[in-house]
Amino acid sequence: MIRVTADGFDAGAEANRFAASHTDVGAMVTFTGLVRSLPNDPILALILECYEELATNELAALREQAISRFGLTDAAIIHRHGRLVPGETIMMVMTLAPHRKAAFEGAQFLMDYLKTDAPFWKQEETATGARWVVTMPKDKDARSRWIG
Amino acid sequence: MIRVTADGFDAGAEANRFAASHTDVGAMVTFTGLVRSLPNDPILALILECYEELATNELAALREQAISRFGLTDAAIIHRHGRLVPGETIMMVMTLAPHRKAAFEGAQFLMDYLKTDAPFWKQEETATGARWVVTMPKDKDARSRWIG
Amino acid sequence: MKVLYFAWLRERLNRASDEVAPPAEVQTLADLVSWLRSRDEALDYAMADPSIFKLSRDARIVPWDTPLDGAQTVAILPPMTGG
Amino acid sequence: MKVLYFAWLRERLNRASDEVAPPAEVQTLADLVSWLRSRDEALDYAMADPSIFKLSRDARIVPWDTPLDGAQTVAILPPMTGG
Repeated sequence: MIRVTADGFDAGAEANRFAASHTDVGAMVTFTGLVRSLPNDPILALILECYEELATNELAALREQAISRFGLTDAAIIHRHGRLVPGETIMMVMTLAPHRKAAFEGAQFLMDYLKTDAPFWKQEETATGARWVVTMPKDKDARSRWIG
Repeated sequence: MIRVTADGFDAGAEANRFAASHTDVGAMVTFTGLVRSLPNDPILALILECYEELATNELAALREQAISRFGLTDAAIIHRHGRLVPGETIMMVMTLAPHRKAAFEGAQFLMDYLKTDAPFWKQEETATGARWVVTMPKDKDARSRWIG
Repeated sequence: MKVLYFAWLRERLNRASDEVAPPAEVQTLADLVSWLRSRDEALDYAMADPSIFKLSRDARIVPWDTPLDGAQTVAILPPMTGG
Repeated sequence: MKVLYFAWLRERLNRASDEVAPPAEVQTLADLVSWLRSRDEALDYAMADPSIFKLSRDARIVPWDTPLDGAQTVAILPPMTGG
């Protein structure tokens, strides 16, 4: 399941539904990305811009790749766009597998690629204006470990 | 939070509560272990025996260790014992951290140790009787990667 | 052909898209980027380090040397920050 | 002192615990296991490969060479299969 949406979603309810959607699985891993506001660097909101058609296509391809590479029973990605306030869920990745190793690796793989290859752009809204979030070099490193 | 219990629990609701318990976190990882029944090797139930006092102590120590080692904001473990049927949630590990790497590694560390150092013993109830689940050598290997 | 701009690239250009008709010698996406830059100083300046951008062709990310081959929509994508 | 047995070890011995009073020369948990095995053929047989077992002392897992040191409860733990 791939969902690119401007609407909020209930991460716990999604995880329960996903777990219940398959029998003969032993392991589920979820990753949830949350809007964070630090006391010494507070933000009012996170604004996510998205190229929706491309996001849907790339996330679907990424999901297929993770399923076949790690032998997952299933994988799902939900990603929001629009304006989100601190504490809100930005996105969620879920994997189901017979064993925990595949479930963990599949979820990490999805996150690493999603960070660099999914067409979303974050802007932080602060008291003094808005600023674009810059890619972390560590995100490129994280992704490169899956190559070859 | 550590909970060793004979009662069922709602994994999604627990995850939502855990995520909402802290601000200034960006990443949550959950691992959920589910009772699995394979078509070619069906089980009626999984019966978990537990040394409850020791489990509570060891899981609490493990949680502290994971928090300090990976710089987690928080970690939680819920583990059931008693008789569980296929599809039920056996246990759940949750981690909250500023960034995804720590959240993933903390959850994997907790799972690897929990598999070999938490006093729970699984018995599979099948149509022809009950059998004790045997430790997988791969579980020992998984744990050893965190040493040194 | 439609060209889409996103995030800070969109802001710098003050528009989200262009409708263009590149000449026949523009064969690949890389050619298209060069041609667009030659016609637009703001774009040329914004793409001073082209290596940080990815390109999409009809809503799929593709390598820069991919032929245009009748593409309807090309997007120029600044470094992504999803997740 | 109470000694607890779990899972298949408990089943093989047909009991979950023993109340014992080891002699003074039993100093460590390892000594206790040797002493218990010397008095109980079923336990001796079940623990033929002692390396697979862990031991706990007053509800904490400790190394085999830990002194008993007034322990109230010792448990002999077959390989765990939680998670």
